[in-house]
Formats: sequence, C-alpha cells, structure tokens
Amino acid sequence: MARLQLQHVTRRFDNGQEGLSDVSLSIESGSMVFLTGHSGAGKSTLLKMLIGAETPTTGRVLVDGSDVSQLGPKQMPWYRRQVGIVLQDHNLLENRTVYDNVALPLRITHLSAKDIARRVRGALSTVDLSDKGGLFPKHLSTGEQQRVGIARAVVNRPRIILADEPTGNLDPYLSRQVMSLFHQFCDLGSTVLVASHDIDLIKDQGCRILHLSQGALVQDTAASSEVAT
Amino acid sequence: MARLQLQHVTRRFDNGQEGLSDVSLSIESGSMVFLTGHSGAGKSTLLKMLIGAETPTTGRVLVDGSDVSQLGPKQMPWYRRQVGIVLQDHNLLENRTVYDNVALPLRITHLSAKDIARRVRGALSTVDLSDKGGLFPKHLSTGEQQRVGIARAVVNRPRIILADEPTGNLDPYLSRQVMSLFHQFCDLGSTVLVASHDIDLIKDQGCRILHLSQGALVQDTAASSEVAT
Amino acid sequence: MAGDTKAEDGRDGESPLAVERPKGGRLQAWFADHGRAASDASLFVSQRLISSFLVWLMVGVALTLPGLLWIAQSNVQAINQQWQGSAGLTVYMKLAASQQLIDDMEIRLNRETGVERVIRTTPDQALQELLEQSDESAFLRDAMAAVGSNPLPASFAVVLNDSSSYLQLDALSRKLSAQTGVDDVVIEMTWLERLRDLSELFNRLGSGLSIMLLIAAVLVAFASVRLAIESRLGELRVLALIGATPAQMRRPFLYFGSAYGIGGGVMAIMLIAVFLNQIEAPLQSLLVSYRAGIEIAGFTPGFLLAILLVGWFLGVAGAMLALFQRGGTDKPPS
Amino acid sequence: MAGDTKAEDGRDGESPLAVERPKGGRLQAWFADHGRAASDASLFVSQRLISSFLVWLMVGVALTLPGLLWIAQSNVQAINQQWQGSAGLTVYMKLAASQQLIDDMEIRLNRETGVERVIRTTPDQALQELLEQSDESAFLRDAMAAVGSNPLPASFAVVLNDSSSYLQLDALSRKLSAQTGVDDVVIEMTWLERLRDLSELFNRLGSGLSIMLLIAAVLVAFASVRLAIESRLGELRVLALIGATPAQMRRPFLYFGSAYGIGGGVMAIMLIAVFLNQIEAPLQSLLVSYRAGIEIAGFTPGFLLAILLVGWFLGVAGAMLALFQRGGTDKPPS
Ligand SMILES: Nc1ncnc2c1ncn2[C@@H]1O[C@H](COP(=O)(O)OP(=O)(O)OP(=O)(O)O)[C@@H](O)[C@H]1O
Ligand SMILES: Nc1ncnc2c1ncn2[C@@H]1O[C@H](COP(=O)(O)OP(=O)(O)OP(=O)(O)O)[C@@H](O)[C@H]1O
Ligand SMILES: [Mg+2]
Ligand SMILES: [Mg+2]
Repeated sequence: MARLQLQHVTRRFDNGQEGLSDVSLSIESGSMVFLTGHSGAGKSTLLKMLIGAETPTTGRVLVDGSDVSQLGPKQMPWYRRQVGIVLQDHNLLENRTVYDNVALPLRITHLSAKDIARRVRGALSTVDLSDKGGLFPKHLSTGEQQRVGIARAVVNRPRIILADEPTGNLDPYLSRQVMSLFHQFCDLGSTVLVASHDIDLIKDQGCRILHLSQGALVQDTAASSEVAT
Repeated sequence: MARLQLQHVTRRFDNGQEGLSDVSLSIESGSMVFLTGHSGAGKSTLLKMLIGAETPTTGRVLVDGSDVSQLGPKQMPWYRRQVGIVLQDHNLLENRTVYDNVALPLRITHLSAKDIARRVRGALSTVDLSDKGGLFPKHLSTGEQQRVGIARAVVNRPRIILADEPTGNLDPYLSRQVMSLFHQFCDLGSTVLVASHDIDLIKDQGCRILHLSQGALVQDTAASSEVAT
Repeated sequence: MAGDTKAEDGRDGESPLAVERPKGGRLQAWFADHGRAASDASLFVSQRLISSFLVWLMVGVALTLPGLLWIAQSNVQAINQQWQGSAGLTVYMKLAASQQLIDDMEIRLNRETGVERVIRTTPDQALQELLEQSDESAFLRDAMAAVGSNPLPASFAVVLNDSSSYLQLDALSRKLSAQTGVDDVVIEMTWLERLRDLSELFNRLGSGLSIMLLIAAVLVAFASVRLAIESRLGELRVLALIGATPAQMRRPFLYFGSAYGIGGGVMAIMLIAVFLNQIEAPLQSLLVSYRAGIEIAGFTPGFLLAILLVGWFLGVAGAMLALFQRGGTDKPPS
Repeated sequence: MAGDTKAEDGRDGESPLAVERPKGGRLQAWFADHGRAASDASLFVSQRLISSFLVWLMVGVALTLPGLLWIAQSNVQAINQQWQGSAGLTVYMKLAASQQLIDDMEIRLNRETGVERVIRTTPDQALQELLEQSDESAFLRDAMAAVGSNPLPASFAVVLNDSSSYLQLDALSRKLSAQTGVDDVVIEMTWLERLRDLSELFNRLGSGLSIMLLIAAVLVAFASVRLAIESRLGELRVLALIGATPAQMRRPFLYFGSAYGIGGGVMAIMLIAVFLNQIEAPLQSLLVSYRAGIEIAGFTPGFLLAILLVGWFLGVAGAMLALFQRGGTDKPPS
C-alpha cells in the first residue's frame, strides 16, 4: 500500500563526505526489506531520506510516486503520521512517562482518550513493557527505552515502518519478538524497512536484503535466499 | 592488577524496583569477563556500581579491596582515571571534535601535547576512525560514535575497562575487532568487564560469562566452556 | 511474548492502514488540542514552582521599572499642568487710575480667554501686606498717615488656567500693558523657568531610561522565558518526526509564554503598588510644599491592563523567539 | 583493522597500567589547566558573538540601573550640602540699636563658627529695596522724607557654610535672638523644608528602587549567564565519569562567568557614561536655577572599578549557581 523508491539519490554532506552515492532502489508496497552494511555505510541516512529528515543532494525519493522532499509544511506532518519510525537513539521525551511517550502519535491525531488508552496498552504489552507505563525514560534500561521507541512507532498502525537498528540493545529473544511484530504489520499491508547489522537475525527472516557499502548499494539479495558473506 | 568484587549488593530504586538483588561475585585482576542477561536484567546497574555512578542500597563494591562508594570527592576522580568506561549511550561532548573527545581523559591528567596527540591518533586508528578526528559527534553515524566512545575509554590505558554493550551498533566484523582490542588490554594486565547481549560474539571469546536475570546472578560460566542457552 | 495476542486485541479488526480521522469536528479537535496544551503548560509551571516564581519575578521586575517610569512621567505632566495653572501675571494699575477704570479692568480680565481667576488687591490691601512684611509696621503706618495718601497702586493677580501656554501668557501680558490705566504687567516667571529645566531633565532622563528599561524588560523577559522552556525545545525534533503540525508544536510554547508573561505582569502590578504606596507620603509632602497638592496619577485599570498585556506579549514573543531560534518548527530534524 | 599495529606503536613499550604523572610540577600543571580553561572560554564566547553580546548587554543594563541610582543618590547628597550652604538666617536689629552695637554685631557674626558670609543691610539700603519693590517709589520716598526718619531697621543676612546642620542653625538663631540690640532672627526655612521632603522622597524611592534593581541585577545576571552556559552543563556528567576533579570541572565555568560578568560591567560603564552625558546639560541648568551650580559627582575610577567588580562577581556567582543547581560537581552521574 506504500511503494518506496529512490532514484539516483546522492547525499553529500557539508564536509564533502558522501553519505549516499547514486542509490536507486524500489521497495514494493506491503513487503518487508532489510538494509545492512558496515558502520557508516549510509543506512541511517537512507532511512532519514524516507521520512524527510534528510534531503537528497541529487535524485528523488518517492513514496507512492510522490516526492518526499517536495512535501510542503502542511503535507509533511500528514505524511509522517502514516510512518512509524524507530531511530537509533531512542528519541523519547524525557519529561513524559513511557505511557505518554507511546501515546504521542495518537494524541496529535485527536483520537478519543479511550481509544488511546486501549491502543497504548496494546503496544506496550507487545514489547513486554506493560508494567513500566508509569515510569520516565531515564528510569528504564537502554533496551527498555528502545522498546518504548518501537511501541511508539507501531501504535499508530502506520502504513510504513522504518526501523534503524531496532534491536541494537536487545537480547536475541526480544530481537526475534520485535521482528515477528514487524512481520505481523507487513502481513497486514504495511511496508517495512529495517536497518540492522545483525546478519544472523536478518538471514533468519527470509526477506529481501539490501547491502550498502560506503554509500552505494552493492548487493540486493532477493527474499528467501542466503546472503553471501 | 585490579580485583573487582561485589558482596551481597542490592540496588533498590525509588519506585521499589530492584535493579540488582543480592549479587556477590569476584573478578580476578587481569581477567576478561562478560556480563549478559536479558534487557533490564541489571547489567548497566552493575557496571555503574563499579565506577561509583550508582551506590548499592546494601552490600559493598570493592576494587582492590577498597569500597568504591566510600571514596571521597578527592579520591573518586583519581580512581576513575584508572577506569576506562564505555556507556550504552555514547556520552560524547557535542561541541568538541572527535579528536578532542578522545583527548579528554589525557588532558585532565596534564600530559604533554605531543604525547596526547600520539596517543589519540593511536586510539582513533584502533577503532578505524583516523580520518574522522576533525568531525563533531553529530556528523558521525551511531556506530562511529560508539567507536569514539571506545577509543576514549582505552586512550588512557586504564587498569580497568568497563564496557556496556560496546558493540550494540557495530557490525560483526567491527565487533570482533573491538573484542580483540579488549583482549590486548587484558593481556597487558587490565581487568576487563563487558556487558553484552550478543551471545554468539561472547561465546567465541572463550571468557568467563556472568548471567544476570532480573537483578540476580543466575549463572556463572567459567572460561573456555560453552554457555547453556 | 505476552503482548503478541494483545497486539491483535488492540487492533480490533480495523486495517492498520486505515487513515485516522478526528472524532468530532475540526473545531472540537482544535479545542481539545488547546486544552491539552494549556493543561500541559500549567502542569509544567506548577511542577517547577520555585523556578517559575523566579521567572515571574524577573519578568515582573523588568516590567516594573518601565511601568514606574511611565507613572512618573505622567505625574510630571500633571505637575506641569498644575504649575502652569499657578502661573500668571500681576497687573499693576496706575495710581492715577480711576475706580471706574479699575472695575472695568477686573471685568475685562475676567472675560479674557485662558484666565482662571482674577484676584484684586486694593491699595489698602497692598499697604496692609507691605506693612506686614516690614518689621517696623508701626513706623511705616505713621509715615503713610503723615503723607495722607496710600502710595501703593491697585493690582490684579491673574491666574491662568491649566491649558494656557507660555506664549499665551506673554501675548496677554503685552496686550494688557497697552491698556489705559495699566502701569506695569509682571509675569511670574520663576516657576516657569524651573519647570522648563525640570521637564527637560525628565525628558532626557526619561528617553535614556525608557530605552534602557525597555531593552532590559524585553531581554529579561525573553531570556527568562527561554531559559524556562529550554528543556522543552528538545521535544520539537521528536514531535516533528511523529507528524505533529507546526501549530501543534508551537501551541504549548504559546501557553508557556502566556503563563510566564501574565504571571510576570501580575508580579509587576504588585511591585508597582507596593512601591507607590511607599513613596506616596513623602511625595505628597514635597508637592504640597511646591503649592501643588496632587494625587499620584496613572495607576489606573487601563494601566494595569496594559502591564498585563505587555507582559503577556513579551512572554509569548520570548517563547516564539526561542522556538524559531531553535530552527523553526518545520525544519527537518537531523 | 588498520589500527592494530598503531595501537601497539602508541603504547611505546610502557605498561598500559603505568600511572600517569604530570610532567613538570604541580604549579605548572595548574597553570596549564587554567590556560586551557581560559582559552576554551574565550573560544566559546567568541564563537557565539551575538548571543555573548546579548548576555553582556543584559548584565550591563542590569548593572547600569543600580549604578545610576548610586550616582543619583551621591549627587542628591552633594546638593543637600549645597543647599544647606545657602541656608541661613537674617538678623534684624532694633531700630534703636546704636551704630556701635550694629558694628559689634557684624564682627561677632563673622566670628561665629559655621558662618560663611555676613551681608549687612543698612536701613537706607533696606528702604531702597523696599522702594524698588514698590511701583510707586516716588510717593513712598516722599512719605519717608515727610516722616523724616527711616522706619526700617538694619539687618544682617548670615550665610552658613556647607557643613552646618539645621540644628546648628537653630542654635545660632536662638543665641543671636538673646543678644542686645537684636529685634528678631528669621531662619530661611523654605529650602530646608523642601530639601527634607526631597531627601525623604529620594530615600524611599531609593530604598525601594535599590532593592528592586539589585534583585533585578542579580536575577538577570544569573539567568543570562546560566542561559549562556546551559549547553555546557551537560558536559559535567561525562567529565565526572572520566575522572575530572571538581576543580577541573568548575574551572571553565568560572572563566565563562568572569567573561560574561566583566563584559557586562564594561557595557554598564559605557551605558552610564552615555546616560550621564545626556542628562548633564539639563541637570546643570536646573541646578543653577536652584542657585547651586554643581558638577555630577560619583563617576570616579573607584566607581568604575566597583561596577566591574560587581559584574565579575555576579557573573561568577551565576556560573557557580548554575553549576551547583545542576547537581554539583561530585554528584555521581546517572
Ligand atoms: N533510576 C531508576 N529508577 C527505577 N528503575 C530503574 C532505574 N534505573 C534502572 N531501573 C530499572 O532497573 C532494571 C535494570 O536496569 P539496567 O539498566 O541495569 O538493565 P540492563 O541489564 O542494562 O538492560 P539493557 O540490556 O536493556 O541495557 C530495569 O528494569 C530498569 O527499569
Ligand atoms: N551531517 C553529517 N555531516 C557529515 N558527515 C555525515 C553526516 N551525517 C552522516 N555523515 C557520515 O555519513 C556516513 C553515513 O552515515 P550513516 O549514519 O548513514 O551510517 P550508518 O550506516 O547508519 O552507520 P551505523 O551503522 O554506524 O549507524 C558516515 O560516514 C557519517 O560519518
Ligand atoms: Mg545508523
Ligand atoms: Mg543496559
């Protein structure tokens, strides 16, 4: 239901470094795709392009055919509400409880308080944090903070899920649970793109894998086949 | 050269949650030990105890026989200069370059500028960041930031290395490099304690592994044997 | 994990891709959003009562000074007017002027525009005053009696009303001098001269002080509001990422600014009231000795409202400035 | 990885556990540390010139107002003294007093302590003045001539010097009244009364304003310094973790505070100078009309130094406060 495309996207930073160089790819609506590559390969830069937090120096980033970097200040919020994003740093609001953090994307869409409560509780239990709703982020372990971020990304039932190393601070068991959560959303029609360096975890999922290296797309492994190491 | 001991250490937080419950352990001087456990098991809490950033509710934390929580404001800085710590969030100073961040622990010890430059360059090349010394942390990828933190922890050639998920944002290749760096320090006499959830990586190292679960030490696997999953 | 089933629960059959529509109308949603921002702001302020109080105090003190200056200047103006009111001329008639001429002059003077009051002094009254001024009145009286006639002329003290300017006074003086029977017209100048100097002093002092105090008030209000909301500015990045509109992101800051600004205004009003109360007594006594009994003017409901409005404006402007300094609301987070 | 060999290089044979000792003495290390903190602070300030300028302006304006108040009060004191100087008495001799008695009195008055000047007015001069006051002097002169004797007494205007108080004046007045040949002693009270009122006004105004301005100055200085260094406070946690001593952590903040405080002081001096320059002319003219030509006092090197010191103190105190508000330097980071 949401097709993601990059057309010859290059991102050159102020210091001349190229975060992405001439990347073209297309992700089908409703599919789940992994993005991997060594540290500094450009995974986060690519995900930020898709949410409009980075703009390409050249090339176009298309979602369902419309250019993300052309969205005006009126349209951008509406687009972002369709996207659930998990960033590498947790990005929780320090002076709100876990519950309120997860509720944020619902609050801005004016859902009724009852609906919000039901959904937030559902999302928190999905990441095994039902008993931590009343705590503040600083009272959580790093892995718990990461899971709050995941709950916040999916609470809105987004059409697109972009996750940047969502399992970096999670143990293998929780990592697999998060992956299965993403699979559920994918099955319901969401397009899911997950950046991760955890090759073993990725391989087990049997999804398409995109390999970045120094900003370039060097390998594109189709679903359900083994990755070359 | 630095023996780490916990004697019946319990840490109860303000909300009644127990981060650690009655943990007793002893880590020999010059050994390398891994700490694992699910998310929220208390790994970070334990490491913070050893650096004096958390104080036990009951019990004692001893380093070379002296109680860390009893160190006065004069002694604590001197103790901490012997310890290299990698935290889970990168903890870099945002308005200093990578170079200056790594140089920090040397600057406060009044080394000559020449010595500082030599050591910082050595530490940065150890984590593959020789060409990023002039950048600011916000211009690095998360994995690169994590490696800067590792460089800063070892630049001072500490007697004790405490690392909390040092490879959470690193790919398997870099993770192994970091582990081998820690091994080098261990071989030179440093005591190394690494918290990690990456069971596969840990198993390969052939070191003693401490398992935490809900704040309690549930398993203590001796060096060079397999861990039960 | 425990949540797997619950996650399904939570979804209750809808497609996860169903676009969310606000329940109720747009207006209702808008009100709900404002309500949330307002309660968020009051929670934020009340949770930090001490530092909020400091912000109020700072904004209050900053507003107090221009407020007092304004009151001072409006009072100086009032005093100006009173002094101008007591400015006037004395018309000395010729000794030879007939009683008829003197009576005509009194009528004439009373008809003159700008004249507030005319006080006639007969030669007898003048002599009486002269004798009272001298310590040897008995001798003088004897002397007058010996001469057999009063050497002093009739005169009129002419008090002009508040609105008459120095120029009017001067013109009147020249006109009267030309009248038959008028010996001399003397303008009471002393107060006018002092007044001119004092006014000029106040004006210079005023414009210098005004500029400084206004700068100070604006800077202090901005800085303190900014400081108070600094910790909240980090939220903007997250809010932008999850799709909050610029208006939604601005809203809490507008409420913070309002809370701090209006609170500062209330504080300023309290400070000004206390201050005026303190200086009223000595000021009264001073002004009375200048023959100008006066109430402190300017502490009116309109003034209070203005202080509140200025405080509110500064608070909101400070919050907005902090917001836009932080890169605006629709800048992509990095 | 590339660094493996270099890491070995970097270690150049020493054990990694060798405890680091400062090269050179403790003092040298201390100086090096201060030098680093100072250059760090100047870099920090110069990289943010606009916001640093704003901080200076805020601290400067905050300091200007109490500074001006101080100058105003020290000038009011000077004016007080001048006015007391022009205060005095008039001694009216009896008409019957012999010329000898009058001459003696003049000598006596000149000898009296606290007397600045004695102006003798003979009966003839007094008559002359009286005649000048009147518009019908010819008549009056004829009258006097007819009486054949001058009804006015000799008198002395006694001007006291600056340091004499009202009490002295009163005592002198009573002493002189008791002298033979003295008819009456009149104290020139008007200025004294006004002065008392004005002083009281200034005192009340002064203490109210002083308190407010001081609070404002302290709050503004603290808040602006705090705001300026806010972003640096996050470093404390990291610095504590890597073993910086409390002194090392405090040091940059002391330099920030100094830079902002002294800069604010310089700004205040400039503002005060401009302000005084602006009001000097109208003030002079006002004071001259009060018969008290006067220089603006108080803008001395000592005053300037005091402003700088107060600015410096406030800046450093603000920085320290911000530091300790943030949990102190040796609180364990969490
Ligand atoms: N300040 C605090 N107040 C309350 N609870 C806390 C606080 N700090 C930590 N906790 C709780 O203590 C438990 C242990 O936290 P800790 O950070 O040690 O976990 P961890 O093993 O490091 O987990 P992770 O792998 O996710 O980093 C967690 O459940 C956490 O919620
Ligand atoms: N603002 C910036 N200015 C300069 N260089 C940047 C900037 N942002 C990112 N880079 C560089 O671009 C490269 C790609 O960064 P990116 O964050 O996309 O990597 P990544 O694949 O997410 O790495 P990781 O696995 O470590 O998170 C890195 O080398 C980084 O140093
Ligand atoms: Mg990344
Ligand atoms: Mg942890």
